[in-house]
Amino acid sequence: MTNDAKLIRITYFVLFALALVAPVIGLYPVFVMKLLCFALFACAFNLLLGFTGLLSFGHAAFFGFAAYITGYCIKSQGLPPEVAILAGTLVAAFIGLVFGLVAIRRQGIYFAMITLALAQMVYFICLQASFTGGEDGLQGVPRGKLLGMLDLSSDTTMYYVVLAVFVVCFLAITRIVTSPYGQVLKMIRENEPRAVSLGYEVDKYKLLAFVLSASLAGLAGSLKTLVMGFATLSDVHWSMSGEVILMSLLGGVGTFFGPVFGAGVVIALQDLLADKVGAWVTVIIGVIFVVCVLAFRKGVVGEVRAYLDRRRARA
Amino acid sequence: MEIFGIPLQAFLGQLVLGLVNGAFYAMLSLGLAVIFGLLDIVNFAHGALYMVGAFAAWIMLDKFGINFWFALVIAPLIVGVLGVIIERTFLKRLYGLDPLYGLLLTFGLSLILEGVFRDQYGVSGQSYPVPDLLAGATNLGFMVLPNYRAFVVVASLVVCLGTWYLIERTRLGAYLRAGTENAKLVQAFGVNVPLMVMLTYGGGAALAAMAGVLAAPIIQVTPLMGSNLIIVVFAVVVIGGMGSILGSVITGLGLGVIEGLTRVFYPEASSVVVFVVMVIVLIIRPAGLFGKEA
Amino acid sequence: QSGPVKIGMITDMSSLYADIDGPAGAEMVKWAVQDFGGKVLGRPVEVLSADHQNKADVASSKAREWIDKENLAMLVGGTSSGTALAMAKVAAEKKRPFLVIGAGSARLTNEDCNPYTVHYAYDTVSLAKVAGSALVKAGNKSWYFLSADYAFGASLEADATTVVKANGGSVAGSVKHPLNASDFSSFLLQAQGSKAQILAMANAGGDFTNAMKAAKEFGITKTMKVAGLLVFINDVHSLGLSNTEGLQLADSWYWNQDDASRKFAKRFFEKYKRMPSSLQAADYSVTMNYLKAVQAAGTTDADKVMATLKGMKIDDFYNKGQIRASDNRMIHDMYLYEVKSQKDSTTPWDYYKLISKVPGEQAFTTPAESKCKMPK
Amino acid sequence: MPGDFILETRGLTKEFKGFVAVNNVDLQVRRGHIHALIGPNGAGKTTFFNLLTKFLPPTRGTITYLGDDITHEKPAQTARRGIVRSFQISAVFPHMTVLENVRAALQRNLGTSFHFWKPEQSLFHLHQRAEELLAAVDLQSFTNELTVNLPYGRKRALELATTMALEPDLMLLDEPTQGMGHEDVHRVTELIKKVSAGRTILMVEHNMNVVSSIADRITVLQRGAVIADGPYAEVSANPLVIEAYMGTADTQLAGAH
Amino acid sequence: MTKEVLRIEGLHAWYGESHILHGVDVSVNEGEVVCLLGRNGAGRTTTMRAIMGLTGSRKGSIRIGGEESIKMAPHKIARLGVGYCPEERGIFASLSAEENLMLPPVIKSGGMSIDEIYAMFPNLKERASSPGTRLSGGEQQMLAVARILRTGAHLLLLDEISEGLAPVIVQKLAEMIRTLKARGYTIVLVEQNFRFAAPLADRFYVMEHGQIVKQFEQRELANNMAMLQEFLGV
Ligand SMILES: Nc1ncnc2c1ncn2[C@@H]1O[C@H](COP(=O)(O)OP(=O)(O)OP(=O)(O)O)[C@@H](O)[C@H]1O
Ligand SMILES: Nc1ncnc2c1ncn2[C@@H]1O[C@H](COP(=O)(O)OP(=O)(O)OP(=O)(O)O)[C@@H](O)[C@H]1O
Ligand SMILES: [Mg+2]
Ligand SMILES: [Mg+2]
Repeated sequence: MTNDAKLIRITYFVLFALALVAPVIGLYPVFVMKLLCFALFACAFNLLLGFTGLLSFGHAAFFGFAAYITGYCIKSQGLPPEVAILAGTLVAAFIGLVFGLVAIRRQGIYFAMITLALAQMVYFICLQASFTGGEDGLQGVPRGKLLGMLDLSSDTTMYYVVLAVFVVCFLAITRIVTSPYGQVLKMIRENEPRAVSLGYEVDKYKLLAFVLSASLAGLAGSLKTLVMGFATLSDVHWSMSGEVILMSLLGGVGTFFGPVFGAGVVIALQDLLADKVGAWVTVIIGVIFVVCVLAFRKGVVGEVRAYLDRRRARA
Repeated sequence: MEIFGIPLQAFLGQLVLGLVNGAFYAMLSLGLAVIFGLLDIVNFAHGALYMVGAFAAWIMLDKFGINFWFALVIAPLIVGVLGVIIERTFLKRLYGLDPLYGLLLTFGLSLILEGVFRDQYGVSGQSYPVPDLLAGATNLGFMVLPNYRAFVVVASLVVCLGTWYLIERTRLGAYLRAGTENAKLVQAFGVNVPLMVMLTYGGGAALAAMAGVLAAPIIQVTPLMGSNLIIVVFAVVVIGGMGSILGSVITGLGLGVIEGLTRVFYPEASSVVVFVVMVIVLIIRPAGLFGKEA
Repeated sequence: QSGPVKIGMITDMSSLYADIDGPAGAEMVKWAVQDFGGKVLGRPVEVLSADHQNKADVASSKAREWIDKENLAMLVGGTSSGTALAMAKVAAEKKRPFLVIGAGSARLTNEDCNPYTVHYAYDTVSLAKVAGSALVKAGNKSWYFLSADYAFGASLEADATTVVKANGGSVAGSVKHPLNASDFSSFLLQAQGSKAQILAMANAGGDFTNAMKAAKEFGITKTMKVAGLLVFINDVHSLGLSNTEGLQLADSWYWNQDDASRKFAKRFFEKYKRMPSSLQAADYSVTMNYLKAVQAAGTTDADKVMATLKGMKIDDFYNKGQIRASDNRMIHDMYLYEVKSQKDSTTPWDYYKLISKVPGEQAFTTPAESKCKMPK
Repeated sequence: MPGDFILETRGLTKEFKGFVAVNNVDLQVRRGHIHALIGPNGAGKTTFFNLLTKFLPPTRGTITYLGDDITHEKPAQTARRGIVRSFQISAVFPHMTVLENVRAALQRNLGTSFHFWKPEQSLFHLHQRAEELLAAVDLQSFTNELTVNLPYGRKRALELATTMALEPDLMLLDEPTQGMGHEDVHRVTELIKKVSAGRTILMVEHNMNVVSSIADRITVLQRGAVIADGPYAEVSANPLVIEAYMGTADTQLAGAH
Repeated sequence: MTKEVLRIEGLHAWYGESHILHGVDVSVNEGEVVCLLGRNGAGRTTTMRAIMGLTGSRKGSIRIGGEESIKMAPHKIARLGVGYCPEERGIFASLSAEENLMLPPVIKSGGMSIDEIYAMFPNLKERASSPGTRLSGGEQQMLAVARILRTGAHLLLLDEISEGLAPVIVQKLAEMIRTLKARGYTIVLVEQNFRFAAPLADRFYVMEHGQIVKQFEQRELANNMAMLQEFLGV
């Protein structure tokens, strides 16, 4: 055990150190921030799919709506960034609660379809409501000053704030998964009827998982608005829900680091390929989907972990 | 005379138009329902296959001068074969796994198909003329209904009824229905179930393609025409009850009409009304209108 | 300063508007650079291009990245209002000239104007004014709008309504359709019920072509006259003359309008086997004029180039006019065309008949109407 | 006298689309008894258990537990009242360790199951009790093994340990010895006897050796209906039961040895 | 010389990860009725399913009428002339009784005609048009057996066909098996109900933990009763 744990710890440490010095070594901070926001989004999604066993096809609703709320709070209400982010997160949690109450009774494909339908309704609201700027979205959202003192308009400052939030959330997710509550989630995933017969009201636990996941997804969306300065319809579109699934699937559903890795790959691909191959981006993403489903369902990180497990089993 | 403050004329007109759209929903959801029933796969690629059907017709006309009527037969065949290839090379490997993988795989496939056609033909759309035989329109008194649209309704009803008959009244249909309940046992009776599954997927794809060919003269043929529609068609299938054939046909037509009427009362909501209906239905009847209780 | 002068073009390369601007538009920017000699102030000119996939977020992050990482000197903005408004925000923040071609929203030089954003080609106001006033004056007093249900459609409808009313016409009603609607029949049925003379389509791209096709099919073109408020020659081409014959539309340029244009069009046709849209012509023109301004200013410094550019008389095959200092609106002539019938069309892509030419002062927002308060 | 009965059903009926799986069953389980439910395959025993634990809603009838009507409660509520079941098809959490399986049950009474901010360490004090329970079913040497890797009989034993962890008043065991080898059967029988002290057990069991040796009372179901009810000696002599379940009188009865 | 219709050697079978059969050897001659005995979970059903190719994976050798079928797909195996009546009956809810009856395709000539079948099970004729799962348990069981008689299969695998049935129906099934045997069918029976199987079978195999632990003939039955009690608890 200790060997692998050590390896994992070292890997995390190296990655964290790398993240700390990223702006110094010339990585474009806005890109890394964007990546971190999506990584957080994917981690939040994975909390639901990977650690509770529910596939939501509507997570863009939380991400996108929170993005709008944050943009609106800052732009139209002139609220400070920390309040705006909190507002976005809370609203996402609330939508998560509503979605959850409707969808949680169903499983598998039905659950996916219902979340998709509900998310379509949120999309519709964002398209129609006056505060979202319709097709144009909210543009030019200023970053403002964090807690009235820290000027976020500098990319470097913003970067460390985002990094801090990400690390805290990542640790929070690991904590949730291993907490007493996380143990119950694991039971539900493994054998739901048994969990029920032990006296756990599984729907309530699932609902909480859904709300937690929605809140974190919302937080990711809010942060993204702050980083990029806009919230648009593509944040709430169903293809965004598809993208976050891809990120988790690619990295490894049910692993901690998988979604981060998956988000990194997807965002980097989109960034690098978009100009070079045009419409082929879609094709490439499609191919990744197909290959993931056919060849490595556990995802990259998942396969690595499985390999380590096998090696350990042999040793 | 007015109904809910709408002139009767307009009301009837919207009803008829709703039926036309419903005809497409019905044809597409029919194929989805059959595929879901037998393969336990939510075929996200259905919209893409519909698009490929429309493009096949357009390419045939544009490059080879093959007219609509031949296209109506050939395009579904081509796409059916494409479906067979997809089933053999990809879906086959997913049987027995969580159905969610099927959903994700076909989602990937639809991205691929869409991307390829986007690269080839752009997105602005190609125009396909209404076949001469059906040009013109008929005055129904309350509205002028283009002959071609009337044809679409009739054609789709014929196809739906034909499929329904095939499945409910023939031997092959009995295999299919039995196969949805217990495919292994049917195979143990000596029925070549893998072949049947393959042909079912091919058939579902062909149905989607036929809907695509029928749609081509009405709307612009674009690589995105399927992805815009597929989410709605999913909703139709879920409302009708996954895997229920008759359910999806009736629901398809019904939702077409509801959507049409929404366009009169509150046009902005027309693109979301289907989802509202879906949520309401699922709260009241979790298995869908015609679905069997789990 | 040394090193290459980098100019960027961000437009829709793969989505809805890829044909009217897209990769060919980016190529026009390169042509202009080539024709200028490939160098300015002794430094090579490098053209970057990117696809925003019609997403405002992609556009603005790309613009930000280029300015931050590549020290971009100037940005050309392609199609779609949402992306252009997003990029304008970045341009203002980072202080770089942003020359808008493909986007329609007049907000770029009105409510949302800024010192670095130039609106170079058409805008919604001019479309409304040109198509609207001519039609109303020709006796088509009563109008019905079919509008795309998003910001662009709404502002196009609003602008046109103002024009129609100002000219003594009236609006019988309007119906909004969702973006990317595939089925227009029921909206058209409502339009037909209105008994208005003009059916004005305040939408674009695929929505316009689908609606037009359905209008023809339902025989609406027989009882109403259709006005396309934003129609490009590519739309007409893909619909075919049989579906569009008699359609009146406004545009800033047509390939067959004079010798210089035909020359440009011929060169374009040789490469792309189709005729250029007005946007592609404008892409060429704007780049050429920007390079001239840099040459004249003797620097790439944004403020100095902007000042020079605004002071220049612009006169080329695309247009003749000047960028208005108060709001950075390029003032040039606009045209009202009518689509020819099949039998009047003699050569390939011979689609338009000129109805009238509207001078720039009348076509665009007047200083009196302007809501632009240039931030300092 | 109702106080004597811990569980009572009245007219309990379950229909599946016209098919009556449980038919008008009046069952009374006396406190402290080991009560066996037997009957041919498809008689409705599992369905009856499902009704008691609320996995299925009854079509008709009532269920009373300690004088309270619990017919319309949710499964988890019933479980928290102290009615806990084991499953016919083994019910464990396969990718958790043996220890974690038992801890999953112990954890419930802690009241921290919604505490998503607490570390896993807050559960570690349960390990001692979990190990005691595992020792009781002879699983102490498997504590940190992943449950999937256990042989079948061991899984059943684990399931029993998990069930006991909940300190149930009424245990419902669906074929606890199914799939076990001889010694396992013996051990589990002894175990059931041991844990029955101070609680009530209702069990479905096909193995007549087990039934005859530990059951205080037996109810026989056939086609959803009760055809006999009483102590083993009485029931096993009932010709109806012999006919429906145990086979004709000329075959030696299983309980004999 | 009697012809060997089914020969199983060293058969292993798995459901996913779990290894259920550990080398089963069975041989059945033409016209014989062979019974597999064993307690619940011994692996008898799994043996039947493995013969049909319905388990997750399998290894070893299964010869049907001399042809090796271990690598064949289930429908090919069925076409060698095997009729399978599963433990859970497998009546299709969305098909009427008659459709259920007509479902299995005819694979060889020499099957019974519909009239013969209805003569054997008059109840089925009465209920022909009602949905399959509306039939009573006994009728469903008859239907499950009846539908494999039509197909011309001469090797029948019958899994717990007496399960949950009233004794009179069990009696009827016993008669039916005798009739079938008289007509030259070869039958493999899996039975919990020893009283039902004992007089019918020519030979018995006893299974335990996925292996054959004992094999004996009808005439040795009496000598083996003690052992059976030990293994089956009967
Ligand atoms: N969900 C269901 N839908 C329809 N019928 C069902 C359902 N569940 C059980 N049945 C039927 O109800 C009857 C009783 O089933 P049950 O599982 O309770 O039997 P059992 O007595 O537990 O049998 P066994 O000894 O085989 O476990 C069976 O005929 C079964 O087919
Ligand atoms: N689908 C399956 N997946 C995993 N294990 C299974 C599956 N089906 C059966 N088993 C296991 O295989 C073993 C043998 O089962 P099988 O059904 O062959 O027994 P059987 O002798 O027919 O007993 P009976 O029918 O009386 O229960 C049992 O331990 C059972 O739990
Ligand atoms: Mg049972
Ligand atoms: Mg069995």
